[in-house]
Amino acid sequence: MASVIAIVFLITLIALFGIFLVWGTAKLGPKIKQSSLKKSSYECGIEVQQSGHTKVPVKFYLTAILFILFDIEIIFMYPWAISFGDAITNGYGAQVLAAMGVFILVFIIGLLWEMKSKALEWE
Amino acid sequence: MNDSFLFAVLLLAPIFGFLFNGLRFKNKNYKLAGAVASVAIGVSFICSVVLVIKLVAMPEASRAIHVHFYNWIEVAGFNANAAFVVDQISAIMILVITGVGLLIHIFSIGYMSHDDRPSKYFAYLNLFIFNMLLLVLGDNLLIMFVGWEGVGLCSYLLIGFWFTDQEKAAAGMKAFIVNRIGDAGFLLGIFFLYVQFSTIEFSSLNTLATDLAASGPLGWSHPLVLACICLFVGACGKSAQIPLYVWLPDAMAGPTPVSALIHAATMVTAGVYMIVRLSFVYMAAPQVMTIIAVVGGLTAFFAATIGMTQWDIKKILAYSTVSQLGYMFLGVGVGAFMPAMFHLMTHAFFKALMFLGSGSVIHAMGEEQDIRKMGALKKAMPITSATFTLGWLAIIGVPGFSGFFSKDEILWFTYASTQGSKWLWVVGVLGAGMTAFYMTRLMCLVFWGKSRVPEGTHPHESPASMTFPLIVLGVLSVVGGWIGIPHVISAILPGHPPNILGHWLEPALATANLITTSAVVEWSLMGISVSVVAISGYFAYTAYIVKTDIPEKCVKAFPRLHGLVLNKYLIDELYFGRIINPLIDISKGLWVYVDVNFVDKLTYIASDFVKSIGRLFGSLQNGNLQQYAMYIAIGVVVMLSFILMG
Amino acid sequence: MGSDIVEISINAAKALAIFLMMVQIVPMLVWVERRGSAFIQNRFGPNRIGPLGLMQLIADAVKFLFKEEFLPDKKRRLLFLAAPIIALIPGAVAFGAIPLSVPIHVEIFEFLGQSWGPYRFAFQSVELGIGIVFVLGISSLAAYSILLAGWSSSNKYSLFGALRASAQMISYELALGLSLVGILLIYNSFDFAEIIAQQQGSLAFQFLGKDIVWSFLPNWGIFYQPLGFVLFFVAVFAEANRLPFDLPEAESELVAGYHTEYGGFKMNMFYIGEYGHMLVSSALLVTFYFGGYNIPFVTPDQVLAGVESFLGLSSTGSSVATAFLLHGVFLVKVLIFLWVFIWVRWTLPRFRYDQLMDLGWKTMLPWALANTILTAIIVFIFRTQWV
Amino acid sequence: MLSSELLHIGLNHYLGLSAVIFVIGMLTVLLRRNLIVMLMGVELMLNAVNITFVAFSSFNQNMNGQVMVFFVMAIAAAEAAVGLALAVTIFKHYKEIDISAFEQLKS
Amino acid sequence: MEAAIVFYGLSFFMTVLSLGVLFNPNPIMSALYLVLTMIGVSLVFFMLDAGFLAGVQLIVYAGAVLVLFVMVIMLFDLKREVYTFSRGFFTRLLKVFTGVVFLIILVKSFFLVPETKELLNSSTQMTTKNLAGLLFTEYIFVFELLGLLLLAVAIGAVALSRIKGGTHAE
Repeated sequence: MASVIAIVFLITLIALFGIFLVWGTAKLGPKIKQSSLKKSSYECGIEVQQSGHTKVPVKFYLTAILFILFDIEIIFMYPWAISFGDAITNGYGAQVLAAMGVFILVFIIGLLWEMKSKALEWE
Repeated sequence: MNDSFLFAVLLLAPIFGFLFNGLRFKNKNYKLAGAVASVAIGVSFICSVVLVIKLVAMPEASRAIHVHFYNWIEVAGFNANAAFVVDQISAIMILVITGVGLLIHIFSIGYMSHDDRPSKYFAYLNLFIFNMLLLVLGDNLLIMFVGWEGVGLCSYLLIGFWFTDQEKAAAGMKAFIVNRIGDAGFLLGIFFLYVQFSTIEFSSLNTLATDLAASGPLGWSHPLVLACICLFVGACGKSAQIPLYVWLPDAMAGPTPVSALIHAATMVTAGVYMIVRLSFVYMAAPQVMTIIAVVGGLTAFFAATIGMTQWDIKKILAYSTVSQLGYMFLGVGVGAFMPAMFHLMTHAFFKALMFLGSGSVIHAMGEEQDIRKMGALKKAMPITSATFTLGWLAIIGVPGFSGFFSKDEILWFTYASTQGSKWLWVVGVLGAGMTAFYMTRLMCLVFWGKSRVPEGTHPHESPASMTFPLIVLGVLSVVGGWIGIPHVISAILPGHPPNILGHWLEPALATANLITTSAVVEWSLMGISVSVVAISGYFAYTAYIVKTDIPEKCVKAFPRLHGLVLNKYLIDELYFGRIINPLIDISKGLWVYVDVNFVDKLTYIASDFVKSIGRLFGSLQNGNLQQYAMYIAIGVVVMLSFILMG
Repeated sequence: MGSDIVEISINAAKALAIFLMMVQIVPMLVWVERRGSAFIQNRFGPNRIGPLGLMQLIADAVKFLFKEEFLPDKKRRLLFLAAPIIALIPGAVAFGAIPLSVPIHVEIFEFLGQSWGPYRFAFQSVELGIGIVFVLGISSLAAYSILLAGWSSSNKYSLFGALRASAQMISYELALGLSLVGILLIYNSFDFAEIIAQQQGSLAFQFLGKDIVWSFLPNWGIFYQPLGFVLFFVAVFAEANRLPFDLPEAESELVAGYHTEYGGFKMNMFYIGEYGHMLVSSALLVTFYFGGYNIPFVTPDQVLAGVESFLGLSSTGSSVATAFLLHGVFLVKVLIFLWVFIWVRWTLPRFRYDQLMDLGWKTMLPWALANTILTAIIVFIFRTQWV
Repeated sequence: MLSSELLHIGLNHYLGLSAVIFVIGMLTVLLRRNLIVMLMGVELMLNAVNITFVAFSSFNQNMNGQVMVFFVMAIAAAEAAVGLALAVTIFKHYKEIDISAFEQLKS
Repeated sequence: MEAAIVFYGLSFFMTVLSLGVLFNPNPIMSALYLVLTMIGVSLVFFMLDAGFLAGVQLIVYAGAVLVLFVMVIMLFDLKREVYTFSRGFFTRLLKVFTGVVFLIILVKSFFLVPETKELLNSSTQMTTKNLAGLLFTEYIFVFELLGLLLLAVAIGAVALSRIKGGTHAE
């Protein structure tokens, strides 16, 4: 319970600091006249061509999906890593290793497939 | 060869014939179909002969071959098993059936040569023989009933053979329905017997009946009496007696050999055979016997009167069959079981002969059946006319021929038996006279006299395959009588030929006790009947050959009576008017009010209800994802609330 | 935060101090970076204001405060302002979880007529049983600030920059996580303090039952996990978007990446976030692979004993002294790594984006997996009593 | 008057919290028209379930609850991944993400 | 005493945030509210002494899944929605009503739970090592299956992304 209070205290502290800074710059900075030019996005001075609906490459969301899946497989390894030492001392190190071997094998298959299928080929 | 093998072959040969022909209905090759059918019947004829020989070899007391194939129905006490028995009575019957059947099969090969469905015809014919054998050989009433129904079916199929013709199909229907009415009676009879004796085997029935009879007379409401009455109704249906005879004249619509086989030799005699089979049961119910005798006598007299006025050759023969059957029932009614069987056999021979003869005449005359367009066929068809004459002599009862011995025996028993009465004898004699009259009339108009054949047709003698059976039957109708010569005649004949048939049947049948009379009375009765026959024969001869105007004068003398008789006493119209039409009206009324309005409405209501529910639930599925989620949520909530509440 | 007022206040002060320390390090790093890059490029760097240009930092800070605001149109303003704040949070919170030194033990003492019980203050703002997982979790939140910055500045190029930066961060987070598995296999604990405790004295491990001691090497993580160290080192660079991997917001590429639209102090806040992330990474490197606040070959207890005998202070005083001494050691190690960060930035050229992603997915990840498998097998062989 | 029962945080408090979050998640799924927000609703419901699991496991000192949470997280992540992949394909086809767009599966 | 404050504060915040997820017309904002809720959930796990799970929650949900959500929302460039809630006032009412009844039922059912012991703070059994021990003894089969599941989802997701329209959404 103590750690929760500490975390919450820390986060609120940082958030307040951030808000203070942003508030500060807003207050201290010169009053701004919102003109259309200022509001437009900065394109190195070149005239802004708002090209309507931008063609957003789908590739990014695929990376995110693969990231989720492999991240979970990594997280499945954490408890194994932690308890591997104790497992060995208690004698069933071999079985645990074998089980984990199978899991890692599946992980490798996923990885190989993903590489071969050129899912993450960046143009 | 053991008995069961013989029986199996006897019964299954016709079945094989039926199957062989039955499976190739469309085949037009009548020679092959006819040959196969005849061979099948021939085989069963040989089997029956062998059986009879074995039977003869057996000691007199227990003359019966019993075969048990399997127990067919075994339900709580009631058991009917597929068992067959050949004893003295059924021996005669199977000989007649297969023998006459074989001859008729051979005859019909020639007769059906022009027909386009010969194999179908022969298939039905074989099936008929099989069913008739079942009826005759069955050792219990149920097997007999199966045969009884089968025979009815085959008669329907064969009568309505040319069903394309509306009228012939109607005749088939009529025969079948009337038979069904009779069969219903037969069935009730079986039930009553079962109620009384809780068994349906003939042997046990007869023994139980005799014990019952010994214990005194039975009242009208006694099951046995009721059984006899119902069985008699069945017999009337099948053997065309007074109330239920209407189908036989119309049954002439079928091919002539059919009429010969079914409506002369075999089927119609089934009723007589049944009563003879249950002779002891009937002896136990004398009052029923008198009813049978009276009905038999009336039918004989009544049918004979109609026979006199008919112009169609086959109709005349049909009515003569009805009257002859009437004689058999008269005989049975007075307790003359043996003479009835004897008359049955002889009748089978000469009536089959006459039918086949008329068949060949019609065949020759190009399907012409009206005797007014025939005449003087003696010269054109010598064999047919010769054999026909033999049959004529037999039927009118000329001494020496088979008809005389059997009919006379029946008349003697009618007079002499305690059951019989003088009046019945008188009716019998008059019947015999009228039979003589219309048969002679037939002979004069068809064979003798002037030829009234129209120019187009040239009668010619039928081929050998048709005349051969005629000859054989001719011989039989003559010889048939000699095996049952009454003792009074045999006494005066040289060598005293014994009454073979009498001895043969005596152990198996009950016999009426005759009042003792001297031989003189018997001779005088015989003399009276012969003289009546002679007079009416001569009268007919003169009316139709010598002075041909007599018939017109008679008709003018009694115009209304003649009209009435000509139209068969309007019996058919009576039946239609009183029974059939009202029945149709009632059913039509029921159909309109009950069925259409009530039952249909009900079904429509039910179907509309279901359709509306379907539509209601259909709207639930409108593709909206969230609605489905909502239904799930509601479901969960309801379920949980039940769990919590419950 | 403790039971009574003293403990709470000290803990709060401690948390504030550590946060300020992190915030102060950032301008100092900026100064070091500008001076260092100048030194590498054989030029002077800022030396006008104050000795060696130290005051330059304060000047920049004030300048940023007074800069004019450029804000996008109404509907995305909230997210636009939130992004820099979110950039701050991961770095600071993660740093709070890392133990900077040995916990301080204070005996009972009299103060204002009341005796205050023995205290134990952990030398970190948040003391957690599961250090590693928490730090990883918090650092994975950094991606949000980039995404929001890119999204809310309604500039097509900044959106692309944000997507690219977050994709890069994500893929290297995988390699980071996997390399950590090696550490866990060796030390079998999530808690930083335990890991550092196991790195005391000189290199010693059992092999087939015999204990081998290599006294010439300190008992640091790097010798157990050399490949793990390399992978971790590279992954951390990518996480912090530091140079070889800073393509998404590099000046020469897509304008200025996701923080093109930001001016003034908000831009600075992004830098604070970035440097904070760098600080956390180097702290992790030191904790896992270089023995944290341990002086090589010497265990903290020996240090405590030495200080007591040498300075003769009371027990609390000595534990405070040792804590700060070890903290100093820890800071030295961290500064070394910070210098390495800066040093690398001004030496290595930038990766092209597809090379960068391929490196992440096709080389780093497989190597990390290989490292895990290797460590697992070695640990299995070394630890089971085969005899 | 803060009754002691309210102050002392028991199991029911956590269950209450998870129930509230679950219902909010359910309502998001039921009410929101945007497919992605519906998926978020599902995530909310799953997290509520996780809270119950952990609450029961820590109050009954039994690790099974936590293992279950571990698996639920894995499956929830997999589900989200597939769900969003599908959402993208739907978006490509229908050009809009509102569920009223794809109601073809109707009787 | 402070546990109650923290718990009530946290649960209040979490309900407010999840309501934000529900009612905010702007999907990007509802996604961010969801991130904060996830952080709240991880804090609840901390309070329940499930430290490891809190960390994993942060990594998996806050760090990975919701990044995907935000990325997909950006991909579709979803602006503020004109119709946020489903059509039909009565159906909405029915849905809310079902939700409320469901809540009541849940709360009622909590009191059927037998009285539980005091929350022991970080007792010995509740460590991640025991979790791992349990994982490898009792749930080994599920463990392997999940590996396969993740593989399958990876292949599926890649296949889905390759469907018509190639890699770029118009």
